[in-house]
Amino acid sequence: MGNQDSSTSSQSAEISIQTADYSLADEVALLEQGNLTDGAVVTFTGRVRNNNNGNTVTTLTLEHYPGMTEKSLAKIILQARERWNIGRVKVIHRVGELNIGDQIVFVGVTSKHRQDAFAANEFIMDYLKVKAPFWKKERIISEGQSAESWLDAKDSDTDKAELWS
Amino acid sequence: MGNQDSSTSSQSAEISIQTADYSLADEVALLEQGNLTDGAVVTFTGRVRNNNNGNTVTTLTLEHYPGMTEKSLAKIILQARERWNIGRVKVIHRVGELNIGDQIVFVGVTSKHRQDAFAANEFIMDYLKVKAPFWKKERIISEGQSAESWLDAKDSDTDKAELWS
Amino acid sequence: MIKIVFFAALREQLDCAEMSLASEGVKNINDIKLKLSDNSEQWQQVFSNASLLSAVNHDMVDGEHPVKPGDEVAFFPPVTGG
Amino acid sequence: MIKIVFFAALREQLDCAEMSLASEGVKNINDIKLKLSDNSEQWQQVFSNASLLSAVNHDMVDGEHPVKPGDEVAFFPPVTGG
Repeated sequence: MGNQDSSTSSQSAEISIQTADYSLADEVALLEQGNLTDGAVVTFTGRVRNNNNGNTVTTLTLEHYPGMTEKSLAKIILQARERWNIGRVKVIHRVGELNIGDQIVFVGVTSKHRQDAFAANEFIMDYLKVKAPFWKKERIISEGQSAESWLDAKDSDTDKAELWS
Repeated sequence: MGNQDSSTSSQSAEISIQTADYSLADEVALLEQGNLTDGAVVTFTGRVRNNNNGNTVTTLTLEHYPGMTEKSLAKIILQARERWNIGRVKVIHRVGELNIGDQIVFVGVTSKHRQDAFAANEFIMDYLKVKAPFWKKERIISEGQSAESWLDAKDSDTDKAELWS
Repeated sequence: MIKIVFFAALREQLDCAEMSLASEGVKNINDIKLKLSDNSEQWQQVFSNASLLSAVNHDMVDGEHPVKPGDEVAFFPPVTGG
Repeated sequence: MIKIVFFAALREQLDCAEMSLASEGVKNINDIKLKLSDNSEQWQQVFSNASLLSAVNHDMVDGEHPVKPGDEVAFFPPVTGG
């Protein structure tokens, strides 16, 4: 089961909820630094799109539930480690007000084998989408009017997460 | 079906076979630049591991078949575009002599939907592994002796690629 | 006492981020929902929404989950992060 | 004439990277393999390896694939990139 070798960073460093932006290059460098056993690195980056359901998005505000957010993500990462042989993991999720094109979420996974890195990364994203307490509020321009609204959860996300169980 | 919107870079720029190293950050920046419709970016990085089949690896030399390499990768990317709704794609494969920890291969895929970006990226890697004419020669230290040998192809790679058909 | 917190659209609909509830007669999440529904028609409407999620001490739970004094209970809409 | 190229372990085993072959009597990849096997015992051994891959004009093909004058034919071991 989960092979936590000596190069595995501690769980506390695996998760960061932050308002600040992050550097993809720095995060990947940290995943790779001194880690010469894992040949595969898979990253996922989620960014603010300029449209959603046909509306023009101007800004996105992310709210979360401090404490539960970290706990739920730690649990998801642990589940991934139980399923796949992965090395290092990093999850960053930004909160607060974000603009079009901004990075929202980063998931990085290293492994000896690419299949494990791909699967664990997608699993973490799929579970994050339905289990981690984040909520998005969009400011959109609809029929010439600016309006704010909370995003609705997608059934497709629930369905996708269930495929892993 | 493959949705090649206006943000899609031309095919010629999608593939690079090179001896030089590359910058992950620069490659991702190019995938994202002016691309505000694709919220998902998945990257795969393959690096030289310090061991293989229990032997200590010192260097890796990559040979390829110029011309066929580019043609086969273009075909693989096209197949990915036919299966998934993806935006921009970039595949970089290094050739020549590489050291432990060096980047060997980069695959970056953007999409409106993360599932498409994950699937297309993994598909491209799986097909690259069995269809693109690259060959690895390892210099290993085995029982105190330095020796060079060509890597054997793995049945597991053939099996994995066949799962997509 | 039980600490109760609300998030996102729910917090806005109730105009309440955090409150305390006496723990007498409250055995599980469903008991809290019933009790809070008495507040007003608005609250009743919110808590009759079947998609509402709940957590106890930072773990997602269902309506039957027990609640004891000192617990932190959260109610929120389906999550939309990532 | 047909241009023939060899790669990786195959190139080293044959000590040959590129050669030309008269196209007379050569209809497909298998014909080339048979012809080249006549070179020596070493060549015969190499071309009897079932895992050997072949390409015509940069496309992977099987033994039945036709070959015509001017084609570039390649032989190589299973690929190991990525």
